[in-house]
Amino acid sequence: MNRWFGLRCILAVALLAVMAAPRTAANAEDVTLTVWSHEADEDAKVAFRELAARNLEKAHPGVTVKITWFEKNPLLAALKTALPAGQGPDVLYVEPDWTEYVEAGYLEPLDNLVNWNNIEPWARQVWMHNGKTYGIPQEAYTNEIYYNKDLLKKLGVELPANAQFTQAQFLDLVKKARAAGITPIAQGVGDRPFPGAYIVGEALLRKLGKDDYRKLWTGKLSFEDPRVVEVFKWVKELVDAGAYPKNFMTLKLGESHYYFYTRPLALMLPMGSWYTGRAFVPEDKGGQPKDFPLGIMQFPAMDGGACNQCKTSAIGASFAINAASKHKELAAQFLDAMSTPEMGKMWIETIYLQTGIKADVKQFSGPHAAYFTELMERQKGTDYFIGGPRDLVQGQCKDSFAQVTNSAFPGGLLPVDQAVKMMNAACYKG
Amino acid sequence: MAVVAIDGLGKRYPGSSEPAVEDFTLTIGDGEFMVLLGPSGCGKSSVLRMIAGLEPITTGTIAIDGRVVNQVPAKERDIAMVFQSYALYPHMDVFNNLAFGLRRRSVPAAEIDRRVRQAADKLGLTPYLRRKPHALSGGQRQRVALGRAIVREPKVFLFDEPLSNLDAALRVSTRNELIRQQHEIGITTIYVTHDQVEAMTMGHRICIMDKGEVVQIGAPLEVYRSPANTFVARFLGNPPMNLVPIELGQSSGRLGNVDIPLRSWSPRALGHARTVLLGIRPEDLYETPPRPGDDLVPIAMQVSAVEPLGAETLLVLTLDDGTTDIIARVGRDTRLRIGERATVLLDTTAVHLFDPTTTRVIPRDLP
Amino acid sequence: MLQGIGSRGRREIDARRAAPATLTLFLAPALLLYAGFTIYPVIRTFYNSVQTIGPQGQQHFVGFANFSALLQTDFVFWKAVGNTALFTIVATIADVFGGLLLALVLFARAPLAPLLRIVWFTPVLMSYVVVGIIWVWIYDYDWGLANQVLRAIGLGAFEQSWLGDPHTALWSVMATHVWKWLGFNMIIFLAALYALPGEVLGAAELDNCGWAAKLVYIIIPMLRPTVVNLLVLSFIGKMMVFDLIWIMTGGGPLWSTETVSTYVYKRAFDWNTFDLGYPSAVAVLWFIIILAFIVLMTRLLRQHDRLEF
Amino acid sequence: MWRRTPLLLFVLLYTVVSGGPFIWVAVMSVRTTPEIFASPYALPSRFHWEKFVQAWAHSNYSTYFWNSIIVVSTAVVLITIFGAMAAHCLARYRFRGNRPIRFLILSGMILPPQLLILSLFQILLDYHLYNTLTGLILVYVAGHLAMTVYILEGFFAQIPQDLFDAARMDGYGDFEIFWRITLPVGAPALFTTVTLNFIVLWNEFLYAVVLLTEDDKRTLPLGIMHFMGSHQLDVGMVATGLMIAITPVIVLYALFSDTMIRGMTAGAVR
Repeated sequence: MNRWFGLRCILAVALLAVMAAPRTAANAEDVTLTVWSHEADEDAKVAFRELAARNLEKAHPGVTVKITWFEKNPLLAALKTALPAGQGPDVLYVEPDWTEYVEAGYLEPLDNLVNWNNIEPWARQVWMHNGKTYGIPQEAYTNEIYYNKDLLKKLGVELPANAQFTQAQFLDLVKKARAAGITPIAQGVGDRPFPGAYIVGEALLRKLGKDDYRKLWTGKLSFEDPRVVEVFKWVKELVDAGAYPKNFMTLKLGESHYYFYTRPLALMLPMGSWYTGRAFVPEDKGGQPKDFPLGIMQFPAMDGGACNQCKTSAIGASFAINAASKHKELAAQFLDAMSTPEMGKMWIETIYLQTGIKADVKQFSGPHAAYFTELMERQKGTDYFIGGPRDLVQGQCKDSFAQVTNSAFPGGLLPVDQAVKMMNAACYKG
Repeated sequence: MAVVAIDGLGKRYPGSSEPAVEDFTLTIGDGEFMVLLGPSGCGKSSVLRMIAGLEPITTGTIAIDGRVVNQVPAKERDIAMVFQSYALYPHMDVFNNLAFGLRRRSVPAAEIDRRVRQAADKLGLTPYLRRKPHALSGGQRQRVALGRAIVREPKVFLFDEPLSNLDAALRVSTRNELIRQQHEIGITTIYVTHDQVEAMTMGHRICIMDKGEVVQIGAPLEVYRSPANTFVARFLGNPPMNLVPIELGQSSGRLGNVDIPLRSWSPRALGHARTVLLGIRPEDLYETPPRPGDDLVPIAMQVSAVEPLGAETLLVLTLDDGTTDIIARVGRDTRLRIGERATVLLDTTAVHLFDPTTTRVIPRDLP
Repeated sequence: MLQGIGSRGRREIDARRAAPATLTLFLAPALLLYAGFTIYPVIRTFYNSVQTIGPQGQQHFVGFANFSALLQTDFVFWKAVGNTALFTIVATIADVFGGLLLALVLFARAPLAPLLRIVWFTPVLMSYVVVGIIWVWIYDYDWGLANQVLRAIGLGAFEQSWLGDPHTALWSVMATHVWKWLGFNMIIFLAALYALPGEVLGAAELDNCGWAAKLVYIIIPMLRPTVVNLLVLSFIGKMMVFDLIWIMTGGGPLWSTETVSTYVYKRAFDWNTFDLGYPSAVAVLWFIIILAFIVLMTRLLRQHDRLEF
Repeated sequence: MWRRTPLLLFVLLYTVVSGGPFIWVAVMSVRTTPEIFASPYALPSRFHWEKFVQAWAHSNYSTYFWNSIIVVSTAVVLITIFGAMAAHCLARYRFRGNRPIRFLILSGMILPPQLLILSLFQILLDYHLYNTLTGLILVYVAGHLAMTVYILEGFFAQIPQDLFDAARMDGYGDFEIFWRITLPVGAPALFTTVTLNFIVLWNEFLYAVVLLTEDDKRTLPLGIMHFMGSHQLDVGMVATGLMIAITPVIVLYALFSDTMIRGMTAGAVR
């Protein structure tokens, strides 16, 4: 030890003391309703739910609503450990593909607890299992292809009146874009198990129709069905034509947005209509540039498709009540507080996204009114398939969906026959 | 100041068939410097560790000042020990190394300071009191280890080969230092070593051990002069005593082609033995007669090596049978060369005889 | 369990023994915590592994069904075992000997060594989350540093989708893991090098021994205990590699970076199931494999090299 | 001098490789996300120091920081003391049960924590320690004891028995010997375990996320996750958060790396 040692120690202690500022003590409350919610990073959704919490507190003096914000993976880890032990929050964020929560009996049936008059019946349907409803839908979305109108014009291609290219036209478009040095589809699977499957999934839906499509993902239809193979072959052509960026495998969801609308720009971005959650934030937070020529097109029509007007519509963010909660009534009131028509309107106006809450959007206005109008335009005449593939697949099949359909196949790592074989091995039970 | 009485001490380690120490009996007088000497593995360190209280005793007793301490833990025996490795506390400076043992014994701080400084002064360690052991030379570390024992002012000092990690020159000076210190302080000391020079120069008495047993106890020169068996004979002295088998005749033995008169032994002492071992130390063979007299027997042998050591010269001589070597220590001005034939004079009064089977000495019984 | 041999008095006298009360006091805090927060959960895990745990904690004994499924049909598990083994062996060796190399460079009086000691250690201080994010960017095909450097020095032909290609993904993650931990091994080796007795190196100097010879014949043999123990520590660390892979590739593409740890986590938290039985079985089987491996290694080595930092 | 050129080149290269990413993060911490996306490797055009204020004030960072300090320092102190006690006992004394206990503790090193967490959670509930810093601390301590005992036991076994014998003869009992001999002489190994445990726990994430559910109890790694959303990766703020978390560690390391290495070597037993 030299003579500076003491000085160093003092410096070290001072550093820690300065950084560790005193923390505020929490005060005791009468009743605290605990809520665990995902989407900590989406300011608009945070504001939305916190507002509902404050509204409830105003209506019930002595009640405190405490929302803990998580990211998705941490939330899952916390829930999967807390619930089996009879713990966890009173109200929890859920998504419709989390069926295991229902099966395990961790969610309280909501049929007699909440006010269903404010909820769209089709959205409620998503959460119905054996005649009981387990979640209150909040966020709804449809799968769309977002595109850059200027770039499309630059390629000299006109969008058909119904906003839907044919299978061949779409392939041609991809080839043209690639030839012009433009990435056709900005998509990446670096941090999500589904974006790479948008094209193939929607194509399968249109080709097979709703019933066979459901059968495919629930193991009742073989992937070796000629229609399925045809779709895979077409997608393989897209992939070989360079539809996806070179860094497809590692590109993250947020980065793919940025890729699409800021740098280096891409022609298309297939995405759920929750696209807005990322794009409609200030530009300096990584949002879409102000004058970006955003357009929406339908997924391409398949040759001999059974249902080319079909489209995936799904429920995203939903909320449920923990079956072990001691404040179920209060929890239900919080769910209601999030689901009023006023809140529904606020959802659309601030988040620019569909919702399962009944809300009047006819007088809709705001900085992104044109966008929302176009989105509504694309819904006309649509036949919805409710729920995405990930809501339907289970276990090994879910893993293979993530690894093969979402990633390796569109990433160009697998030929058609191998991809089909791997999916069949994991999913087909017939 | 204490008398250490060891009676019938035995030690057997679990899992070992041979006892490490067997029937060890020894009394060390008050203020005596006792050396335990023996080759490595002879059990001398086990004895020391049993005295220290670091090893349990299998059989027998150890008593200090009449009190049996078999069941007394080390920390209550009031014994200080200097380890071969010194065992200095690497994280403490010299002062604290010296003071460590006193602190535990609730000696007042001022007294600790006084005793440590006094010891340091005596050992020439005063300039190094604030140094850590790793910054000291080997000799200085050794002195710290010694000082640590001294400041304790214990009843008994134990030394476990304390000089074996020092180089030759330092070993000699430290040895003298140790002798002086022990003489001044006069504390009962038990000193373990395998080095016969240390044993000879330091001990009031030497206790020679072999294979866990005491072989001989006595004052250094006494042991040197009259070894109890061939082991002691060869262990003490450098080069060691020559041992040559000889055929016994009538009151003489035949070494090569020379008769060695054995007048001091009666036929009864020699018994029925036909062959005995003749022991003669190298310094008892002469190139030129040291004195007049008829007790010097000339023997002619081949010189097979000459080792001049400066003060003296060692000759390796080979008997005419061609197999037996005898070492003689002669004057430094010898002119003998390898291959020459030399005649050396054997001092028959210095001859020892040993029984070849028991290895015990055959004592002289005639004047 | 803590019985010594012999009477109470004897124990106090033996330097290598202590009274049961003393032993208990020394071991109790660690053992109690360990029993409560490690052994007990482990036992629960072992118990879980022969169960299917259904809704609301109802458990069904399924015997070794989980294990036979694991052994017979679970190709992902075996792929994960293979990946983990490769990762563990290669990264451990690279980590330890790379760390030795760095320590030797600093020991050879590289300029600015005190500064470098800090700079080279910074990766150790960063959390996996951040290391993962940064390296995903570095490996990015388009604008990642790795490919940009390759292009800049005219090796554009070697550009890769480092994490996107099953052939390079595992190696790329491995490189990042090694990068993160090299500094730690370096510091330990550096301390061990400074602790080498100066005389030994000096003597080698006199013998006109070159640097390479000094390294091979003197330094490495003397650092043997450090090497062995860092190998063990590193081995255990790599064997459980999770965070970095989870962040960088999530086990993909095509399970090429799936390790046992990521697979266990996936089966426990990422599949649509609350069944803890199967993931417990995976963990138990893995534990048994590792234990067997370690016992085998100790049998083979049979030496008592212990830590000396 | 030319002989050293390859060495110097290597030093330069590795310095860039090892320090580069950190410098990159440091630079990004004062740039905004759009700036970073526009040009990832550019130097800051303007220093956005206000991002630090923003992270500190708006994102509850002071609380996270304080929690991290409490949890990590308590856990490291406990691990070190308990681990050293057990290691001392296993290395120093012969007793029946020594080997089984050693085996039991050391085999804990090879358990994947991803799995233990499930039963750990339930056990913490039983003990009423769920969602408390105490619970997290205990889990950290138990989880890192094995490795610590392993490192320390190996080192302690190398301390010559003579030192202990000497202390015993100097009149010290078992606990004083542990405190006055084993701990100071074992300082190099203790430095190692403290450093390792501190770094690992300071960045620990999995246990913290599952065992703590209140924002006021969260630790720093969870705070950084705050900026790594599912939709928005606010790179700039992630970098800022990282700098806040990492700076104290680096400063501590810079202040003490010297002492640390000297401690590791000076106390070494020869």
